[in-house]
Amino acid sequence: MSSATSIQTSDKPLGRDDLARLVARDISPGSFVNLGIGQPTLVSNYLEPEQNITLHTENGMLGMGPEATGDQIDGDLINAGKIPVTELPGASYFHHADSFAIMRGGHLDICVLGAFQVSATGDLANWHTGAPDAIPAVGGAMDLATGAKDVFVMMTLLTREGVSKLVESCSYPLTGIGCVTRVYTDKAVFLTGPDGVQVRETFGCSLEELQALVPVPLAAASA
Amino acid sequence: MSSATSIQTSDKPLGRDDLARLVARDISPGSFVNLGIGQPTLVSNYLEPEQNITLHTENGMLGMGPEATGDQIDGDLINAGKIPVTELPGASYFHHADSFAIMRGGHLDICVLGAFQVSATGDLANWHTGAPDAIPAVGGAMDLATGAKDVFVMMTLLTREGVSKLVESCSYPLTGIGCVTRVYTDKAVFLTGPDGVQVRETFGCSLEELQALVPVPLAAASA
Amino acid sequence: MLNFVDTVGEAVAGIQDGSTVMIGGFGNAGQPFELIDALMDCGATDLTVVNNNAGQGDQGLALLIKEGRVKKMICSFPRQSDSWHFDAKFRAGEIELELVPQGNLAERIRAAGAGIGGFFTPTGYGTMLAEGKETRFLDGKWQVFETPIHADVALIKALTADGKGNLVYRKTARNFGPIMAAAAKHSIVQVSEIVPTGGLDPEVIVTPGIYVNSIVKVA
Amino acid sequence: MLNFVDTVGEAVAGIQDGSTVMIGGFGNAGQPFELIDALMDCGATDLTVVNNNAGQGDQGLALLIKEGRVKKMICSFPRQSDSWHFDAKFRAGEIELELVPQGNLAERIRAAGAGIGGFFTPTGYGTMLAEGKETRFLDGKWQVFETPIHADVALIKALTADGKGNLVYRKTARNFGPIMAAAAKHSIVQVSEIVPTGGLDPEVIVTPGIYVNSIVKVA
Repeated sequence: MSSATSIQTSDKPLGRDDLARLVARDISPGSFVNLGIGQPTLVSNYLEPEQNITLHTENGMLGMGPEATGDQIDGDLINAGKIPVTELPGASYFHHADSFAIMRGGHLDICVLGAFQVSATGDLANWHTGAPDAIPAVGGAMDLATGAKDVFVMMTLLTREGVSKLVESCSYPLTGIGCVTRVYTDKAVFLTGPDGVQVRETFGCSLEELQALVPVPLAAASA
Repeated sequence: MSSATSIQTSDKPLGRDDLARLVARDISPGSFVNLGIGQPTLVSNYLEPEQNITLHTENGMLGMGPEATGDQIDGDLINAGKIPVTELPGASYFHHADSFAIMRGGHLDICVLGAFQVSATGDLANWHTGAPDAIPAVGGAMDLATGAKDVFVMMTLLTREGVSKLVESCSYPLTGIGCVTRVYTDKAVFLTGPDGVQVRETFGCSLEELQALVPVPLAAASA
Repeated sequence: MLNFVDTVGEAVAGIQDGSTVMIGGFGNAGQPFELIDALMDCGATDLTVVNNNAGQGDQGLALLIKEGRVKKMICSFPRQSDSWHFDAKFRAGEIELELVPQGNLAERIRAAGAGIGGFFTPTGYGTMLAEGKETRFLDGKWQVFETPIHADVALIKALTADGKGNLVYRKTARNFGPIMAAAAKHSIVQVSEIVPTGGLDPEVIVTPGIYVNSIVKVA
Repeated sequence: MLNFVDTVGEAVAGIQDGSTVMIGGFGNAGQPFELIDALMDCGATDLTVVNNNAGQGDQGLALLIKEGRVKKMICSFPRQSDSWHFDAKFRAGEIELELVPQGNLAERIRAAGAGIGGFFTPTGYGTMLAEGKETRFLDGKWQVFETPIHADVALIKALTADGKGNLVYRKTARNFGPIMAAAAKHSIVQVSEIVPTGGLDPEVIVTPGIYVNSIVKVA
């Protein structure tokens, strides 16, 4: 059994929901987790109650529940994306400095973020395209990237133009250095770190086919 | 009318209670105040309800009431001197970092402290005699000295040996530099600051008699 | 000194031209809309505004910006789908922007209230938001030196105040209120309800009255 | 990971020789007496202890010190009328003392929990407690550089825990508990009562369960 075949776990690329389901399954029971705006938010749909995951939202809450609907909507209860959410039993509220102390003090087990680019050594670029006319906005991205014990990225592997977002070195302005530990994409799950990139599994392609798309050396992760 | 006679406001030195009454009267209505351990605690006996003074205790409370007696005694409700106290309506509790943020952030209007020595420019020495075998203990003294908007000292002017505690320069280890604004003693009230010492009033002595006791140049305060 | 005032106009009357004004809220939660409208009406200009965002839609802070009353924004997330007034002023070079990671914004505001002269944080190290800042290797990480953000005035929304000015908030509307109240020289708070002194449990007070200067009840 | 354990002995069983142990409490208020007794019984030695004081009378921390289990105290107020065990060890040169102004103690503990690598404070400037420390002129004042105090373990007393490990405290017994829970790698909490998840109002929780590892109910 070659490593190329043994790590392909799906015969086609994963859709956003399948990828969210995979991330959700990879989160250890009892973890405290922050899900970034956008694609990472989908992960909450696939967390099982028996995992006992506590969701943090940086605008001042632990124990965030699903998106609010109908009569549940309360303008004073929103997530970091400013979307009305609900409160689970055992929730708590705190002010912004206390909320970011949770992130910055290294207390979150995992944050899941979107990205423009991730480098082979885990540098993250997800807040600024660097375009000269762009109005920058950073929010809590740098605090999450630097503070969480593990930073998972969810993104498509390729841009619309077919260029790999997993790169040797980020060309976009950085969010954090060496912070990303895993990259979940439609085509593969990558483990990043100081020793380079390992591929945990591929979806709809072999390791060799994946390597053809990505400009950094890939190795199959040791199981 | 000479300044020497005009500033003598009592024909004898003030006792501890009279001095505490005077300090209490000098606290502006609505002030937030921290009273140090020992003699300063007496001030609380003379605060009038219409002054609307809020007392802070550094172990985590605003709105501290009088010492607890009888059934009021509750081991979870003590002051910085570890004496059981009571809670007034409108009190609040907070943790130690939040409590010291109140002090260190400059939010207390006045703290009243005891002292071993005060210098002409308002340096304070009140935590350590400097004796070689002394076991030092500082508590919140340095935070109060540095943080409160006004630092009042209450002390006897002379040591038991008859030496002035108001000095040109402190010989004991310092608590804070240039922090004391007023010194209430049994013989006089002094205003200290970068421009030297002014005497607001004397008790049982003239300004000239006071000057004979104190090794720093004194001037009558302009009314 | 604590004052209860009858109108938001009285509450903001003392705000001077050139002031630094902190405004609470994250999104609409905790935004003191009525106080912002009163600030608009009172005419104060040349303001530095500290807020998480830089105004949304055609109301509140966005209007202040549109009318040219804000010379500088200190915020973490100015660009939003409906931040068109800020966007226009920024592109025209008519407003200054200090962009701050949200945790640094919160911690710098907290530092101002707590009497901290500056602190080192790993957040932002190696990024363009730390360019030119002092760095130091501490606790096994490169960290960036950040300084407190002080303000003349804070505009805050809370749920309930008691007669001593103690405040409680509601859910995620708490956000920046407590730290801004401590960081500003003068805190102005709009509340939904005022209860007599003793009407709030001392264990649950979030902002002690020592941080509050003016309170106005809004309908 | 949160665990509810049945005895204080189980709660402290993992504490290693050489650990830094934070112990909550100010005077008797908030002192986790039962956990300290269990620490005594478990035999861990060569400890660095962080507490406001250095033991009182012949119980708790004072006994740990008497038995030679504490190599270093980090505290603000060791000398008390009944601190005879500490006094004796200190005079004999058998215990190290890091004396810290109480506000620096609190802020340094808070910094550890909040991921701050160090900060400048005016407290202590020009005094012997700042000797040898870096100083800097900031915000119009000379300030001293102080570093975080991290710990392996915190022993804390709270009033009530829920099933998620959220805590509330009682009156001035709150003191160091919340900041020590955040600063230590492993927080062990003794409570008077455990209520089901949902039994504490989310608005009044002081220590969120994320900071809590072991909970034991004591009678």
